[in-house]
Amino acid sequence: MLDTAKTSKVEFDYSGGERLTMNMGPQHPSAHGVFRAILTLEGETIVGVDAVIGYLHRCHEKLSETLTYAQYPSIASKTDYVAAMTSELAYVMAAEQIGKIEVPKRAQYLRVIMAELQRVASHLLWLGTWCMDMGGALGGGATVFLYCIRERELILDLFESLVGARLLYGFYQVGGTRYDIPDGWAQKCRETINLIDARIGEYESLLEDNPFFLARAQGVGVISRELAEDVGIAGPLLRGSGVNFDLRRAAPYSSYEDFTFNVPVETGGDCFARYRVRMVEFRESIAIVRQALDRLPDGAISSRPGLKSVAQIRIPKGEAYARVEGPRGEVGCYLIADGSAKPYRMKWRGASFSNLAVLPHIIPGHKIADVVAIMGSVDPVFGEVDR
Amino acid sequence: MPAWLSPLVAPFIVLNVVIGLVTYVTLLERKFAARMQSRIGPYRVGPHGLLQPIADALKLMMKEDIVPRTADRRVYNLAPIVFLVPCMLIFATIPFAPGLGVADLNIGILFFLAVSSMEIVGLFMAGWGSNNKYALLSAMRAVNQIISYDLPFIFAALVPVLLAGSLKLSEIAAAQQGLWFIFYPVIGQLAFIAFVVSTLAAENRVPFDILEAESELVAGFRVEYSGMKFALIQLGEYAHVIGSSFLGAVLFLGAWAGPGPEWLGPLWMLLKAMFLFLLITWVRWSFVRIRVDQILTLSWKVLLPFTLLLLVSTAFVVVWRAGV
Amino acid sequence: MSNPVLPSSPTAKRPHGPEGPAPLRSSPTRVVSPLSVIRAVTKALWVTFLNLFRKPVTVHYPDEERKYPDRYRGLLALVYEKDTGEEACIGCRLCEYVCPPAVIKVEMLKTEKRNYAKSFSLELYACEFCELCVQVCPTDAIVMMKSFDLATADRREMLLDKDRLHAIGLQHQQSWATGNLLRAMQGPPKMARAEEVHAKPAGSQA
Amino acid sequence: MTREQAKALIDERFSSAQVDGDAPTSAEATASRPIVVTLPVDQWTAFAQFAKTTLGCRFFSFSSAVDWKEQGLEVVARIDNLDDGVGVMMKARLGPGVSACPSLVPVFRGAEWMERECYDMFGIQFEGHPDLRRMLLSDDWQGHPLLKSYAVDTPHPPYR
Repeated sequence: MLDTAKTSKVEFDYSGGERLTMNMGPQHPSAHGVFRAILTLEGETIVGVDAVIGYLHRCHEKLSETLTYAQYPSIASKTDYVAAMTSELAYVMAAEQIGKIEVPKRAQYLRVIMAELQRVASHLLWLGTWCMDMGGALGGGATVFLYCIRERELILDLFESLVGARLLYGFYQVGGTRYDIPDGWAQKCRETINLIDARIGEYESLLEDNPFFLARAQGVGVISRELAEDVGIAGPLLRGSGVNFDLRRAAPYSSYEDFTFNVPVETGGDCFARYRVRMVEFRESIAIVRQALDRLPDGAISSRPGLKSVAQIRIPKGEAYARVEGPRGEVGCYLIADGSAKPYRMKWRGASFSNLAVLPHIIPGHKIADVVAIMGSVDPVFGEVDR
Repeated sequence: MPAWLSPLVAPFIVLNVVIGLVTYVTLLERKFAARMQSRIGPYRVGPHGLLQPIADALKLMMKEDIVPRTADRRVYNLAPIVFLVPCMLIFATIPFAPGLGVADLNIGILFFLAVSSMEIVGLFMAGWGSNNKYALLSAMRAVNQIISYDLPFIFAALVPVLLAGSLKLSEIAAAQQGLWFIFYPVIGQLAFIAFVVSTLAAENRVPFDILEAESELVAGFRVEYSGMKFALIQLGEYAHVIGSSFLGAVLFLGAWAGPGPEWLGPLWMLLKAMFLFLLITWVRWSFVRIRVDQILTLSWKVLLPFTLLLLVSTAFVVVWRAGV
Repeated sequence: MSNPVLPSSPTAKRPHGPEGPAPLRSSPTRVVSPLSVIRAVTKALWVTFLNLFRKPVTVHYPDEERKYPDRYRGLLALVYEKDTGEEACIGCRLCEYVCPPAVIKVEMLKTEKRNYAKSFSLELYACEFCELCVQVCPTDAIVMMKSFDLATADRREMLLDKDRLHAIGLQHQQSWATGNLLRAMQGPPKMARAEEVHAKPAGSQA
Repeated sequence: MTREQAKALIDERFSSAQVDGDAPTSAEATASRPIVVTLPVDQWTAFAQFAKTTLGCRFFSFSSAVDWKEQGLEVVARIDNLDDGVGVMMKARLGPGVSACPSLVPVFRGAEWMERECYDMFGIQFEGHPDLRRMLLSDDWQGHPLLKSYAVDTPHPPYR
């Protein structure tokens, strides 16, 4: 294995039949954040990968030991900043599981609506950046990227009118949610998701059986079912490799059992299978949001009084592992509480950390252009990888 | 006008017209692409961004010209010029109007094709000279791609030559008065598609632009260039694209034929070339780039046999038409 | 097989994981026949062509201002009380304790009638706009404005002191959220269970 | 393979393991709650192998550690049987002052990065790990941040 110290000074040696060590990242345009892959090349084919991460490490786990249960939810969204709504949910549910705090029905429905809207927004960003990586910033990829961003802005407008912020919300609170939907929001939300439903049809006709796209996506970056489970990848990657597992169906939380939706599974395991899984997930999430909006019950949005001071929420001694089905897979929060206002230990299971761990196993044998396509289809978010 | 001056006047005028055209074509492309992506494109510099190309040119001229310490100095400095000269030479034989043109050689199209494949030398010099891994990889890719696409480009360009029966571009244009070669029953359309596809590949436009594939090789062979050298390479690339679209206009769209009085010829010629250019831009902003090995397989296994077959069949058709 | 297996022959076989061929696919592989190529290419081109006639979505920022929703979390500011016109802040330091990045620093000034804030500093460059300070403020002193443009060339200008905060308060339009409204929206559970539907938004705060 | 069968198998095969210390809460919660197994350290890899083969827990969710100050470090790992929805939370106390633990990499390849992060944050030496170096922090970093002894950045006057 190449140890990082030695590879810092990297030169050519033209002794024929030699291997070129090339550095992809950390400022590489298609690195999806700050990630450095040291590729060993033979011509165009890659024979070895050493991934260097940790550029965005803020030690969320130490931070959570210094912040109270009231403060940390708005910081939890900084782990997976592309899907802030789902990452906060894991922390809040873990605390509620330990403290056995009951969440009112309306708050559960609000959480489902926001999580599914966030999944659509996050998948839109995935599709845009993936096509941009494969198509080039001055080419067809940028067209799909701008379409996706145009639609994602509509969802961010919804979140902005609900919470006031566009990316990191702090919408959750132990015991329920901090905000209720303003009047007229539900109607605007229905219009937005109808528009997005139509626009997704447009993207599919732009990409679906487009020979150039198929040539880049089919048969590239195949993850076998056994490797998928062994490394612990989750979400669309797992379902793309043939494992029928979705937390919303296997261990329903926050009243997901009230909604009917089907879980897409592809057995291909390659980039195209993951693409197909996510495109179906777009429509499933929109269906869930419609059902949740139609059956949104009235009542309180939090089972605890409004937050008045920093140490107001105290959780009794205990531990719990809460899991949420984020857009990138299982986001888990393993929380140990010692009865005070601050948790004793919090382990954050980021979905992208395990998803990224599969790269060194599947990249060898591909070309450089494939690395970009595989990275895009794995869709890592480096806030969640480096925590 | 003194005798020694007259041969210089026409090339001087054409050169300046081309440079002016190239700068404003970049603006046209950016505006057109922006509208396709539901945004606006350059808007701030001048009314509706009309002065943007001039601003870009001035900016590039003022930019500091950095030469990497480990670069192979002579090759690095010579590369942009060697790349630019062929791209400008291709305008020599293009007839803009019946009499208007720098040099109407009787081997017009042969000259065009020969010169346009010279640019690969400048490109590889740029890739090699800048002593940068990304540049070297992209230069190697460039050599593969352009060489493998020159042949289909030549065969597709030869189909109108067969139909018109002469290499002289003005005669080809004259032969199309009645019927533009693109409307020639079957052969015209197929040859036009082959021509467009191989033009896309010869100038590394998307979906074949693996040369400066930003997501993998950052900026390809131009990565170490800055300032005026970068502008020269950019100028050369766009000049090549416009040259090919002019050639396409002459070969397939009946150069200056068009309704209206005679003197409107050059305008029609310009409009047709711009239509072809927008077609290339339209394709550029709708497709994803494909991998190196797929490009090469497409060229050798699909495009080359197809254009060869097309050429032979046109020959038969011409002989059969002449015979009957 | 911990680190990646380096394929023996340089010309690596068809690129799929070192685990051997992938299982069969459920969605049929899209075979690329000439006809499907033409159809797909025209369909893709049609989409971009269609978009040529849609209105661009760009907002010309400095000239046109985007319409902000009324719960917008913008700049922080201190306000004066409606009736007496005094400063609303009583220096109780609740916001200082609740602020996750600890950017607020308050010192209390005790007087007999009521307390004031002697000094109030807020480091805007480290603030995360999470609105917890607005939520815990008992006297609705600190609120958020509907604007974000406080770009400065010098970081030290972002260290806002009390009168700068008051100035911002007068300059921009205040967004909807204040401490009492937020706490009322979250609704005390007892109230919700006693009555059946909506908790009264008025100051029913116990 | 329901939850009860798995618990029975564990009791019978690993007598020294303590299963499910805390009392079960509402029925619905137990269904998705994992089986918590506290093991002695030397059976760590053996139990993982047993869980993967007989219990069918092939999905490796995560592995981490907890610093209990004087009682020493504790290693935690979570593996799941996706088809039957059974989750197993493995725990092992390393004892005060001990910071060595057998590695799970021979059983689960996903453990490679997780254990490198554990070493980076807690300083636990995993025997049998192919390439144990720091995962998130730079190679020349001193100390292991997540230990309780590692000083936290105490609240401070506006230093910026």
